[in-house]
Amino acid sequence: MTSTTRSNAKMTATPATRVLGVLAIAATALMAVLGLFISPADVIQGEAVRMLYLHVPSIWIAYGAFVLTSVSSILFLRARKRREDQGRHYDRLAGSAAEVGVVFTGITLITGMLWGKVTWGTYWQWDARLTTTILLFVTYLGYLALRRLPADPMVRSQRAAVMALISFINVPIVHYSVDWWRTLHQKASLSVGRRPEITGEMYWTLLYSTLAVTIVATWLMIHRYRVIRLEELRDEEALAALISSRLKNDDGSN
Amino acid sequence: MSAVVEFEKVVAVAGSFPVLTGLDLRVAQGEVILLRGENGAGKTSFLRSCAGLISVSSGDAHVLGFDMRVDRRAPRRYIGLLGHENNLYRDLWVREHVEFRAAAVGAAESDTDAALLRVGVPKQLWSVPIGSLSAGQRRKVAIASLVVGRPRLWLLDEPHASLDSESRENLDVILAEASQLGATIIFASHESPPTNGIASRVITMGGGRVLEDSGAS
Amino acid sequence: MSAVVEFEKVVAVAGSFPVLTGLDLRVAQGEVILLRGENGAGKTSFLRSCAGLISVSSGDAHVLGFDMRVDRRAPRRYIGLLGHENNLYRDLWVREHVEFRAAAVGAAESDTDAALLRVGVPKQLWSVPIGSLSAGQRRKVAIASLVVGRPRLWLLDEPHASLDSESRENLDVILAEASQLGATIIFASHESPPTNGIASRVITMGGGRVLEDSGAS
Amino acid sequence: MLAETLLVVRKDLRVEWRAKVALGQVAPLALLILVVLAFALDANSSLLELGAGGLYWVAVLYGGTLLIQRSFDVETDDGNMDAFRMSAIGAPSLFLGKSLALFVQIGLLELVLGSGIALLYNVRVTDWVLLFVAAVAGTVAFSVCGVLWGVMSAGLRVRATLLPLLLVPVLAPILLAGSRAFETALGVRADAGWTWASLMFVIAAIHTAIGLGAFGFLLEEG
Amino acid sequence: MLAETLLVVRKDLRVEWRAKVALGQVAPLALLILVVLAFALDANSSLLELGAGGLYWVAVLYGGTLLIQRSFDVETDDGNMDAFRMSAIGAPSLFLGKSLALFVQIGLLELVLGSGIALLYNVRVTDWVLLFVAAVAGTVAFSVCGVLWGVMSAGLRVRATLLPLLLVPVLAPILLAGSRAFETALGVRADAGWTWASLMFVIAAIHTAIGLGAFGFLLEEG
Ligand code: HEM
Ligand SMILES: Nc1ncnc2c1ncn2[C@@H]1O[C@H](COP(=O)(O)OP(=O)(O)OP(=O)(O)O)[C@@H](O)[C@H]1O
Ligand SMILES: Nc1ncnc2c1ncn2[C@@H]1O[C@H](COP(=O)(O)OP(=O)(O)OP(=O)(O)O)[C@@H](O)[C@H]1O
Ligand SMILES: [Mg+2]
Ligand SMILES: [Mg+2]
Repeated sequence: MTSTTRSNAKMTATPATRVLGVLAIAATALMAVLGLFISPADVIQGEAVRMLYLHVPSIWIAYGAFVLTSVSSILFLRARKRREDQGRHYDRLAGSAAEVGVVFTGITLITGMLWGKVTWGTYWQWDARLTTTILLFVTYLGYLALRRLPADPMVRSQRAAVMALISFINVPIVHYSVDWWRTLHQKASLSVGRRPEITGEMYWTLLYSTLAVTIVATWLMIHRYRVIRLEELRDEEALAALISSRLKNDDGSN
Repeated sequence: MSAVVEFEKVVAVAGSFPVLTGLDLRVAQGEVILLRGENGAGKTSFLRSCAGLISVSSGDAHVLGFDMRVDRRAPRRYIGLLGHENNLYRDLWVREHVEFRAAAVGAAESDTDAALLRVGVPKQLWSVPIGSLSAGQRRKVAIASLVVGRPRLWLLDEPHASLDSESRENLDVILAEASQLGATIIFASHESPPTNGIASRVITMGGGRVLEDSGAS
Repeated sequence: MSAVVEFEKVVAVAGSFPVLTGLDLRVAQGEVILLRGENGAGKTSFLRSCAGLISVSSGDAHVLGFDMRVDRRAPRRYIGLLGHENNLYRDLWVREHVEFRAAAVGAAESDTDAALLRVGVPKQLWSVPIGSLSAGQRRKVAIASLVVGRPRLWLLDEPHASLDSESRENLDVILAEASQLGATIIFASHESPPTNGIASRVITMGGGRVLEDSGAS
Repeated sequence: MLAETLLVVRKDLRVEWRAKVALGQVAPLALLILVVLAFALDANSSLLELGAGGLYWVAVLYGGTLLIQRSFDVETDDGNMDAFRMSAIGAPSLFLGKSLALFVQIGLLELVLGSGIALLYNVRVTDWVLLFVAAVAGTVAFSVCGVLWGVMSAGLRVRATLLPLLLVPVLAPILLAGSRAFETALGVRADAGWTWASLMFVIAAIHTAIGLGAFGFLLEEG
Repeated sequence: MLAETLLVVRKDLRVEWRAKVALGQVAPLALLILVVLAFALDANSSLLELGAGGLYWVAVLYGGTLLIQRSFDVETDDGNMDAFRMSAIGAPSLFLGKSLALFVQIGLLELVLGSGIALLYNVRVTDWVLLFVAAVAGTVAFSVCGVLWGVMSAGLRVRATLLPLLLVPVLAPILLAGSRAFETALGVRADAGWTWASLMFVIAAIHTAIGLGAFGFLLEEG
């Protein structure tokens, strides 16, 4: 760690991310206006359909975050193959992406439950998509728990990387669950090679919300990455202090 | 003589505690090194980091020519480690256990019997489950499992603990023979008075570093 | 002097193996006894049967005046046992552990600190989880847990194992003091050369019986 | 005796506090089991409502077994059973202390599980008093049985698998009674839930009596 | 590599043979679980017939978790994990060897369970081939996942409870797929059972690939 990055890293914000932050706030505001007022109510679902603009982009962002986690885990594993202490930044990236992914999966779950209360009359149904989503949520919670277990940092990162790869299996299962099982939940409305089932303002609002949520997620991720790096620096400094205190105790009994 | 263990300013961390705090040591092939030092001095930690079981967080560590920061699994096949615990499958019978350890390193079946006899495990114990052995008998089985592998580097953590006096002497002979055949031996011991016996060099550790080195070059 | 341990032709069986094969021994109050013998001689088994952890299958056994064939739980509150293992709760912190053992025998809280200091566990280890201690440090915590109980009969199985030389001497002092205050001590050890040190009598076991008794009356 | 009992309780809870097994690992696991069971039964939601009481107790059985296991893992690790046997604390206090500590832990587990079920299985409670009494009765019964069998298997090899094998048949009647009592409390069955709840108390009382009287012998190994 | 793998398999099965855990304890336990589930669901026999496939896999999940646990108890007891790490046997062989040994043990467990279900729940098989293929696929997937997670949690404290917590979410998809495939094979559902069976193979294949590649450094503790 060079001295310049060390001094930079003392803060989690840089001019660029401040701009990003402002952008995120603006985008969210616009999204609220679009979602709540401009876009029309659904023929069948009425006003409840507005939940869509948070529910769906959130899970897409979560998918994206989990993809990022997996990719950076692979990169981390490749880097550490060359030398054991390499690739730390990939590991941090994987961790922060997973955190963001879990948060947004949580948002999908919550909005889904609220939505369900309105349209199905209950918060929870034992539906394939709902169940697989909660499994996805729990699996990545487990991943985050593994990252927090006290262990050698390198070893912890390696294990976490492998767990990230395994956990990713759940993502396609969630996505395709509506096709594989008979479910109450909506079928995929936007899917590769299929014509979108919703149109017009709803379609554009959805796309725009996705963009807005992406900006928010990116901002979050960058900050989480920096916080993790700061934590690592703090640990390194604490360690250096401990070593020198052990060295001073020259009688050897720590 | 080539260096078997070459540690330079090695720092190693367990939990958040620095168990090695900048350890410098060079061990040449064929040396027999006695590690001494207070409880908590870092002897076990040093032995385990030589075996690659503790990762080196800063400094430079080479064991048997392998860079431990690149791949700490690489040198293991040439290393025999005896820790405070015996690492025995307690459900297996004595002979089965040593046989398994022998087969793992590709030793012949006859080596098993030879090793058991060499270490002094009497034949009537060979088909007793390890779980019902006495403390010293288990230790001997663990040593036999080590002997059978003919390691190039022996790392022994208080190998004499719970052995009776005859077996202690016997173990010293075994170690002396191994070193004559070119093996390098590092063992920790609290035996007092410091019977350097077979040791060609005594290293005193403290606070995760080397405090004294009888053979400092 | 009254007999603290009185074994007559004691036979004890573990699994289907006779670990004690007709052991005769009388230990008087205040004696400090060193048990010696080969691995598998039956030292551990003897100590455990004194503590009532192994049942006597024939012969006559009395410990601290209690007939072990009637109630082998009775004498335990007056006995401190240190086995090959340390019997520590590894999740607890050092001080919490000793505190618990102290409270169990009704000792005062201040005794805990006194015992820890007496045995030589440095203060900075008191709130470290036992699981992260070194082998010798754990042994010391186990000894402190024993000291705090002020037992009338101490049964120690290789108490010196994995202690550094300073702590060994310290332990010997502790034992000598305890015996001066009237406690009886029986400890097994393989230390060579046989530094009888504090022992007032040396008993050599073999094959589950007493082979030699330096203080045979 | 009370002081000794509390000493054991405090020690056990402190170990739990340091290691955070009950809350950190067993409770989430039990919740997961609920999810898995629901899905294994293919999300037939009317079935889930009917079966919620039973599934609750299945999850408690699973989580409880793990907690019992853990409670004796702590006592057998590092040859600790010797110290447990040698302890100056009287056997009845050891029994009561460990049971109480288990009661607290299983109780916490049940709180988590109960909230989980309420949320996931969409149940409606018609008789809160019965529900509460039945839960307490079942928890007491689980705890005392657990300690009794835990200590019996403590000296033996491969306890990890032996303990559940011994425990499950003993806990099964409690599970059965608990399920029926809960079904009444949840209004899906008109049966006499109170009879079932009292049955659990009887089971608990018998085991407590046995434990108080016989724990001393049960402690011995050989 | 084959020789090394077989060496590990032989050792694991020999330990099992000496201790008789899988057959002597886990299998009866899993049978008991079947009975308990039947209790909890109040022996509504039509429900049991419908749910037999799911309950079978729940029991396998439970018993399998215990076997996985045991397989790594053996490796961690007496500081054994050090020897496991130091072993001259290559990591892929260790992985394959332990997986194979687990496969055999879980397979035996399933034989016992299968007979038990057939007897207790009164099921009728309509597609034996699918049943067999699905069982094999599920067993492979369970074994390789188990070894992967077993070794990951091996260095950590309180494995007894941590391991199931990590395992269950990973095994849950296998359980789901197994249940659906069995339901098709038992003729209670027209769904594409073969798709489910192949899903299990895919999961098994992914885990095997990860295991072969990553077992070496998963072994490390720190
Ligand atoms: C807790 C309850 C719910 C959860 C966990 C949940 C989960 C999900 C997930 C994971 C997706 C993303 C699918 C994909 O593209 O891979 C999704 C999409 C969607 N959900 Fe939900 N959902 C829930 C409740 C609801 C409810 C009640 C409704 C409305 C009736 C609903 C409507 C939708 C719609 C319209 C989509 C977009 C489908 C698509 O374009 O793929 N969801 N939900
Ligand atoms: N996680 C941890 N937290 C705090 N301290 C730790 C941790 N792990 C190890 N230690 C400390 O690091 C030191 C490790 O010493 P090590 O086991 O190497 O000693 P040793 O020289 O082998 O001692 P012994 O002679 O007692 O075997 C001990 O002082 C121990 O208390
Ligand atoms: N179940 C059993 N089956 C067969 N032999 C057994 C069984 N249990 C104990 N033994 C044997 O009984 C003897 C018990 O010895 P014990 O542990 O008392 O020896 P010790 O004198 O303490 O030895 P050490 O110095 O090695 O600690 C050993 O030879 C052991 O092999
Ligand atoms: Mg040590
Ligand atoms: Mg002994």
